Amino acid sequence: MALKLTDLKTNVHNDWCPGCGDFGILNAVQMALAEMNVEPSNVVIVSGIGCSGKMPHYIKTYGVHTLHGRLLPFASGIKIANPNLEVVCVGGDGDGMGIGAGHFVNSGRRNLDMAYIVHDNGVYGLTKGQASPTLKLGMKTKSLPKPNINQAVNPLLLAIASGYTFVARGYAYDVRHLKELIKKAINHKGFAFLDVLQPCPTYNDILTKEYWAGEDNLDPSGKPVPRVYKLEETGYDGVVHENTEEEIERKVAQAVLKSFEFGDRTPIGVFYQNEFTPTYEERLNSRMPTYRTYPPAMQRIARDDGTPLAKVQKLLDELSLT
Amino acid sequence: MALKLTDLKTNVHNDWCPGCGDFGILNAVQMALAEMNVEPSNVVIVSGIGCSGKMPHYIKTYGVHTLHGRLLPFASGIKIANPNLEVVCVGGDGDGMGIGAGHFVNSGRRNLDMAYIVHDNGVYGLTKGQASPTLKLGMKTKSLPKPNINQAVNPLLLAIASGYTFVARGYAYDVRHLKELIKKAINHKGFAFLDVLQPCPTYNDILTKEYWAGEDNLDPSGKPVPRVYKLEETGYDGVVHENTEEEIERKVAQAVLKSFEFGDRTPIGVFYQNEFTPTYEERLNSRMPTYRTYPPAMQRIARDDGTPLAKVQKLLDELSLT
Amino acid sequence: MIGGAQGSGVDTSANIFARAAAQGGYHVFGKREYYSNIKGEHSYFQVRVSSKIIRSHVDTVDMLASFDEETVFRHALEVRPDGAIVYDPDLKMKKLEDVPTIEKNVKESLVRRLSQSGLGTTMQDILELARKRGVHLYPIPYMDLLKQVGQKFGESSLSSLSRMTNVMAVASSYALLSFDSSILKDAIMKVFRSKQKVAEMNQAAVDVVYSFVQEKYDGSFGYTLPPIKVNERRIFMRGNVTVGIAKELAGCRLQTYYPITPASDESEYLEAHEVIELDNLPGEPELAEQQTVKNGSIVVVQTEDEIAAITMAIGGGLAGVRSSTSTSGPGFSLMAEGLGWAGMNEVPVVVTLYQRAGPSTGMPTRHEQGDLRFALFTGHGEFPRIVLASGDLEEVFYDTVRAFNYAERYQTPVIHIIDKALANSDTTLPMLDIAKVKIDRGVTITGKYETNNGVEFPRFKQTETGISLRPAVGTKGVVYWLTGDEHDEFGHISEDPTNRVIMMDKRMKKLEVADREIPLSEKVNFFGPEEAKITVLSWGSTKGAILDAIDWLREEGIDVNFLQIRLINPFPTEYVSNVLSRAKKIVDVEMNYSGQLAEVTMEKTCIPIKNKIVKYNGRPMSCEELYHALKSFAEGTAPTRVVLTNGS
Amino acid sequence: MIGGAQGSGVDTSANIFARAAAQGGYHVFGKREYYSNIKGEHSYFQVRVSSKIIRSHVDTVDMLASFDEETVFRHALEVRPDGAIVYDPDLKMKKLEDVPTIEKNVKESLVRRLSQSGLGTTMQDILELARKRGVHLYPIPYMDLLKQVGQKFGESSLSSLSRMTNVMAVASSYALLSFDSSILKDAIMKVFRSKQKVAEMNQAAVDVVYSFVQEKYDGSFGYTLPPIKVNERRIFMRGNVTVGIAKELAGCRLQTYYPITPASDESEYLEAHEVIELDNLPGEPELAEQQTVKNGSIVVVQTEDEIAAITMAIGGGLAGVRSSTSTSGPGFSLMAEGLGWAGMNEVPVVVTLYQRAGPSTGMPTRHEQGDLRFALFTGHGEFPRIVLASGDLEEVFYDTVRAFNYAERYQTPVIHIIDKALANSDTTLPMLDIAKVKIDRGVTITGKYETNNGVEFPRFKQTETGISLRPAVGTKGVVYWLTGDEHDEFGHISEDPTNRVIMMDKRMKKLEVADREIPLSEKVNFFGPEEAKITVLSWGSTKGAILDAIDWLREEGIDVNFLQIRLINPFPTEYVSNVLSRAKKIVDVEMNYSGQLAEVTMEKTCIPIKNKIVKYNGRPMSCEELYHALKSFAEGTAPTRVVLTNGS
Ligand SMILES: Cc1ncc(C[n+]2csc(CCOP(=O)(O)OP(=O)(O)O)c2C)c(N)n1
Ligand SMILES: Cc1ncc(C[n+]2csc(CCOP(=O)(O)OP(=O)(O)O)c2C)c(N)n1
Ligand code: SF4
Ligand code: SF4
Ligand SMILES: [Mg+2]
Ligand SMILES: [Mg+2]
Repeated sequence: MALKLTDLKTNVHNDWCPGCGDFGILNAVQMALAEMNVEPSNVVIVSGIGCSGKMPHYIKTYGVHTLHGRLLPFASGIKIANPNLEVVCVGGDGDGMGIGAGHFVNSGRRNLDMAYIVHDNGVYGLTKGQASPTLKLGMKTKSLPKPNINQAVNPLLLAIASGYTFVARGYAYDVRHLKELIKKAINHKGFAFLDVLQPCPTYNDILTKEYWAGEDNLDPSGKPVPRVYKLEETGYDGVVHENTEEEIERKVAQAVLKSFEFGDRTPIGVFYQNEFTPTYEERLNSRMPTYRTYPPAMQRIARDDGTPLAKVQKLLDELSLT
Repeated sequence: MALKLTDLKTNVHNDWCPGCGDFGILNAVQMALAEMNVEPSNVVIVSGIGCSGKMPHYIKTYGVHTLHGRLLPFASGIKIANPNLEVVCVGGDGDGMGIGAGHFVNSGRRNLDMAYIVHDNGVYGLTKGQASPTLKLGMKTKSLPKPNINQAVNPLLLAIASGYTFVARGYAYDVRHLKELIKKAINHKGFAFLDVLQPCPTYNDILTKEYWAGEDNLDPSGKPVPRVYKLEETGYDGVVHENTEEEIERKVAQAVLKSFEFGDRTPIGVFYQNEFTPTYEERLNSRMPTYRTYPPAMQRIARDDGTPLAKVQKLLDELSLT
Repeated sequence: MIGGAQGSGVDTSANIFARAAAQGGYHVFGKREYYSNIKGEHSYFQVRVSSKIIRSHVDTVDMLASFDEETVFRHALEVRPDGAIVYDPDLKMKKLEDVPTIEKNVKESLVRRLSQSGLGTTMQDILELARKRGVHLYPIPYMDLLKQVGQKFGESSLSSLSRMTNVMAVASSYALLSFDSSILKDAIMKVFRSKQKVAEMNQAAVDVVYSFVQEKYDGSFGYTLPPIKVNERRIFMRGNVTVGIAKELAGCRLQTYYPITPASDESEYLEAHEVIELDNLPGEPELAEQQTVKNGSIVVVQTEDEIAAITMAIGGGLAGVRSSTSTSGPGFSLMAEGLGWAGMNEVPVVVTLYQRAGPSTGMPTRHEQGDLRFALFTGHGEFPRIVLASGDLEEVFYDTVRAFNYAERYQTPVIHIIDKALANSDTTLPMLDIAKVKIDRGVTITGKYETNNGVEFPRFKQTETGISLRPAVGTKGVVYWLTGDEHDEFGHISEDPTNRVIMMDKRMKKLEVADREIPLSEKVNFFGPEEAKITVLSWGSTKGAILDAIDWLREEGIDVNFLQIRLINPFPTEYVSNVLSRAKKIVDVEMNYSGQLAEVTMEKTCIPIKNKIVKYNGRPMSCEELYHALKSFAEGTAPTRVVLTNGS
Repeated sequence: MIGGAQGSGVDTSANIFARAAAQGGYHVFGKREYYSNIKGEHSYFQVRVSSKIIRSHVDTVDMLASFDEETVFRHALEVRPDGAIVYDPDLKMKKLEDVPTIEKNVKESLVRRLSQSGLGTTMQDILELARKRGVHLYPIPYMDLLKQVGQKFGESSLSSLSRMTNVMAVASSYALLSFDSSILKDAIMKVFRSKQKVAEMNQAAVDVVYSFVQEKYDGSFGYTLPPIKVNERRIFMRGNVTVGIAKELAGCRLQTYYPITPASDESEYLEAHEVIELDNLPGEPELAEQQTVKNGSIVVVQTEDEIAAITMAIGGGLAGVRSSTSTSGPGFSLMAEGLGWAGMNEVPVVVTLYQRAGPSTGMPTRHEQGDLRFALFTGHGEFPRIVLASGDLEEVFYDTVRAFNYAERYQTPVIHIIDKALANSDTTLPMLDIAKVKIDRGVTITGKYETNNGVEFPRFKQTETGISLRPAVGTKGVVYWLTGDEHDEFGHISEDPTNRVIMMDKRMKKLEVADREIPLSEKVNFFGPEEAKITVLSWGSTKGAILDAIDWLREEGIDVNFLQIRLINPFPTEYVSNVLSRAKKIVDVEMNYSGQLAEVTMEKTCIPIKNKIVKYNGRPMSCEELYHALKSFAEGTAPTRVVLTNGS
């Protein structure tokens, strides 16, 4: 029985601002899940805190709206406990690369089989528009009293440096393309990072929908030239096809260079993908051979009468004196 | 009056393990400071927690031994309050890129004029040898019961992604070369990151002194070929000479590629340096024109009788009703 | 009361309303309620206006100024008989079920009330229900009137014009009250200071509305607000601005923060005022070096998280700079480890803690006093800290300065607790008196220290008081060390058991000294007669409602006195014991579930506190509900724990 | 006592010593003291051996087994007259001033004592001083004897051989005590299980030492340790291993941790035992799916910090897995925010808190009970939590299982407090009884839930007890939400004031239910006669010293009883009030500065607790010092606050 889009919608009132890019991302996520025909109770959307963090409440799967910056360890705990679940993380740029940067980096090192979608709007939306880590040095959005005093972090480069095995960028108002990227991210074997350019019409008056549509970036004929372009349309191939050090380094280097492009020509699509790196689940399984077939969440720990099932008497006997 | 090395030594008993690479780093720091003829009370060594974290106690300047992973914000507070001070941060790899990764990334975005030396030993020394974030996936040091389950982070790449304007690597047992790097890092205008390969003979039996000396890496004549080589000896130039986007991107890309080299040929030296990025102090000064001449630590806030000097009556008058 | 969707100008219009009343010589108390949302959810301002001093809000509404249907649906039934509702007749047919932002249970209860009266679910129906209860209805055709304004200014865009409906609602209310329109226009000018044209258009709108109301409704609403002559200088302040100004005055020169509601407004105020004008009298010798410097500055740093905020502020404190950070519950939870380091290293640092409704993310924009006990024990292990809590904006102002004085005098972290209700209330106050403020840096040394170069300085030297000379890090001529480890007097790590006891005693002793030195007047307030039927025990911003409620009770001949604790650590045990042991009936009043101050007081005094009035629905206590609850205690009809639940 | 430089085998030798005694039928209590250092600083083990049960250490040393000079300098004067010192005569001429690791003040005081007796500062001098006090000296030429061993095994490297001096010291002590050498060799075999050759060489060393001692000192030391026949099964346990085994038994299947002393040993034990053998009886229908699976596993994750550790464990709890994290003060400080989220979302999660000396980094390897009050209020806002504290290893074992039961039954975080002294003490215990352990998962549902697909489930449904049905996240057939914001019964954000009160009441009610349901026997222990001169109030690992001390006092006819609080939240107020109100004189005994439990007890009971015995120098209480202090209270000669300071 195919899943319909409406099956994935809750009737919770959505209180994002009119025109917010978050709507595009929400739609894309729901469309992707519907097309993948997931079982709703097998999907967990884990979010941080921010405007973006409210997303799980709008999706009719399990939803875990966690703490500011901590979505990744929460999600990791769920996934490790039950690797059968489809875990999708969504959060803000401040959430992920400001307060959450430590988890951002160190979760990359684990490579759990999850996806992580960042709403990249250059501001702290829910706290009224302070600069987020992706806002460039010197930029002054309408919400800022002074130009931004910090350099921006490049999310793609940071993800590559942190070891994510799938690194991509989408655009909130290209919902169809974004949906495909989300499906790829979810299907990717390993930890997938997807940065989404998300206009925040309320606070960020620089990286707006109009900016990305190139309304001020006219070609000689006076036609607007969009500022985003699709990597796949230029023949770019970010996928690691062979498990050799050279191939991997070549693809990483290519992705790094690509990640510098921003502004008048901003690539969207898959920058890098490598499925040869073993996932954390695989690594665990190599140590605990029943981990995949019988993960923590599936293990019975006691009989119905409460008798524990773990045979620890052996461990006690090792310490016994007789 | 030239500063002597002994002027910089305290008589605190040094309790690092015999043969620890930390000794080399300590010596190099003291030599660098002596050669720079600093005024001891104008220097603050700020450290995190770990074996490495004990370093300030061995150096006769101000020393601030902070919390695990938090050395950078502590140091930033000191530096912002008093930009006249020479602030040198030293900490472990776990401290900096494990628990401290969030500050690592976000301090790069500020570019305060400080130096940061990481003791990169692949382990959590002081807590008995657990894997640190720089230990490669699958490595099993003698202190680990199982092979390392996480991927390593590449400190140089992470520093570049985080916006450090000086990125270098040294080797603890090449003290003379290290000392020069430390001087460069301190003299660099902006936030300088220096990763130091630091053998931990007690817990890390893989990346040992012998390994770096190449004792098992013989050339055809049977002579050991050291695994570290000096970038400057290969004609590599990491310095950004012109403040153009192309030059910067070229140098960044070059540094990124260089940062992949590790193992049998491991470069040490300056990977990247860019002094064109304004420092945080400069950015503050452009907003508060007396910041540099009259920084917070130099500002008088009251007369001797306790009368405050700030004229806030104006601010109150703005809110006054008459 | 003024309400509307978040982002539609409720704030501005309320500000104009309150400011105009204040300029008209009235005492004003404004309270803001809003959702944790940017645009669209309902938000409202309750402004209480009186010729006498007022310190809290009341539940019933005299006049509801609305410009959307949601406000009418939510608040029409709160308007008292004989009160008034100002609304947009164009919205009459809007249906309750079509307002997506009203909670299901709120809708259900409204539908129930409407259908009981045989009414439907349109805005008109609810207005009818109000009318039946005696409420006056004043439809104002905002758009029609605005089109007149538009014509005058050559502005025909309806969406531009509609941005002024908020001010129209305010103007209508004032017109009904026959309030002097020039004062209102003056207030508009102040609020739109930086936007000349907007100001002028809004002023024109005022004129249009006034003539419409005069023509249509003249004198029909029985109340007026004539201007009052005021003999004192007054200001109109909001909590977070009060803190900001006090910090600049106190000499705070480094403020770190990570954005969080409701704390970050303060930091943003400071950032906007980062250049500080100094009172730099030429000729004063000790200021010679400053002769050429007219301005100082406060550096405001937005950090990557609250761990960085507290540790960076500590860094500033180490360097001899008065430093602080402002946060709210979730951020404060992340500061536990940093605070301990400051305690261990005797670093002065001030944390301004804006309480909001917890636990966890809780209700970020709602009010509560739930963090007291956490603030008393934040961080593992034992270290001295000073915890003080302010009850109103005047206290907030002076306490902010004191917090820095205590921090430097006792060389330890100070937690200054306030809350959302204080942060977001706008109040008229007598002009604050800067001359009352003194700065006391204790034995802090900045600048040169008189000794040889590089001398190892015993920063943690034992003294009678536990307080040691504190040259700032970077002071020329000396060096010393700091470490979170237990340390010797130079700040080097020591695990020696004897040294350990000396150092623990040294640090903890400072609290005893603080307890001895801080005058009682800074520790507690006692209001009301010595002898009373009830003694109220409380802290923080409940002060306003308590004072107002006991005024009402006094008028009925019920004597209630009130012990407000301001310095919560070190606790003024002896004084409190004395007061409470004389009390006939103690009633603890707090905005939290457990009655946290009562618990602390029992621990300190061993005097049982059996009666509590608590509230934890996220809305501040109103004067009435507190009055009723206290009265029931006076009459002996109350259970031991009364939970207040008013507010929407 | 055995001492030596960190990393030189003190641990191993102490382990061999203790294990041998235990195998010989003795009760053993071993206590370890070490610096926060990897190699070089002084570390020592105090092993108390007795035919009767023992629960604490004593200050005086009967026999000091040394193999370096530092141990002799530091401990020679602690040896009681008629005791013995075993040492290496090659080190005789070593000078005190040349030992870099001894603190200045310790050196100074030794020099003073030596020079008062007209002695110099060599090891020989200090031995002489001990000898004068009646201590027997036993020089053992370790290297000479080891060379004999070397010859036998063809090992001539002196540095290899010297690695055995530690075992030589142990062997010498046992030889002097005429202890059965085969038991000793057996213990060596067990300890060096995985290193056959090392085991054999050390066993050979034993033989060489025994014959040397028999020849040279036969019978000169008046004490012997004959083997004892034991009728019960005993084990020899260390605290962190005890926790580890209990967690596996309790069904904990996810343990997260960030390395920290003294907590991480537990996680490393679990990691080494991550594959769990299951008792999988074939034929039991409900276990059918497991038929083929003999092994389960506990996933142990080393996280990037403690924030990740707690939040990841919560993630595990959400997914229906019993999850926990273990940490110590600094790490626990970072968990405040996460704990609040778990409280708000009613997630079962267990935090094992190994207290060490704070505040801040403090003394990472030293003992204290300083985190109680922080544990009671960690995190902003108000949420229920259960706090329990164990007093000895047996309690640690059963309480660990209970912690998980409470967590799931009451759907809330549980903080299980132990400390460094428990974590690092090695004790003989009667074999733990697994049959006593029952698992109670409350209303947790794992697996399928019987309803349609995708149905929105009221996870936070209101109930009589506040406890709602809890299908694990991922349970088929339903979905629901979780959020740190206040929420409705489906877990969606709600700022509605009415819902807020319902939800706060629901969560907090669970504590009342817990208080009602948990049997008194799990909440408190009461020891001693009903009527007593003194009632001791305490918690945690002081239990051992208290029980031993009151045994001594009873022998002198002084009756002391002892109320140990194990469940600190919810606090057993009624029972405690009853006991304390009957007490003649209450004395609070704690390893912290303030007497934290006394404060809590006063808050709860309003019974003043005026007398305290506290210790905060980082060293556990010894039986003697506590005995003396209690006696002074019994005799009425004590001040109200006695600070204990023994230990080195
Ligand atoms: C520990 C903590 N600090 C601060 C906050 C306040 N806060 C709520 S949302 C937010 C920022 C949101 O920005 P971002 O992550 O970029 O998400 P967006 O709203 O832009 O989607 C902050 C700082 C919090 N909830 N918790
Ligand atoms: C919050 C906190 N968690 C854990 C610890 C325990 N700890 C002390 S040192 C250390 C790791 C040190 O490793 P690294 O930073 O690599 O320094 P190294 O010892 O290798 O120089 C840890 C985890 C701590 N002090 N604080
Ligand atoms: S503030 Fe910005 S990000 Fe948040 S909902 Fe509004 S438009 Fe979207
Ligand atoms: S443990 Fe390693 S890093 Fe630490 S002092 Fe010893 S050798 Fe150095
Ligand atoms: Mg954002
Ligand atoms: Mg390290």
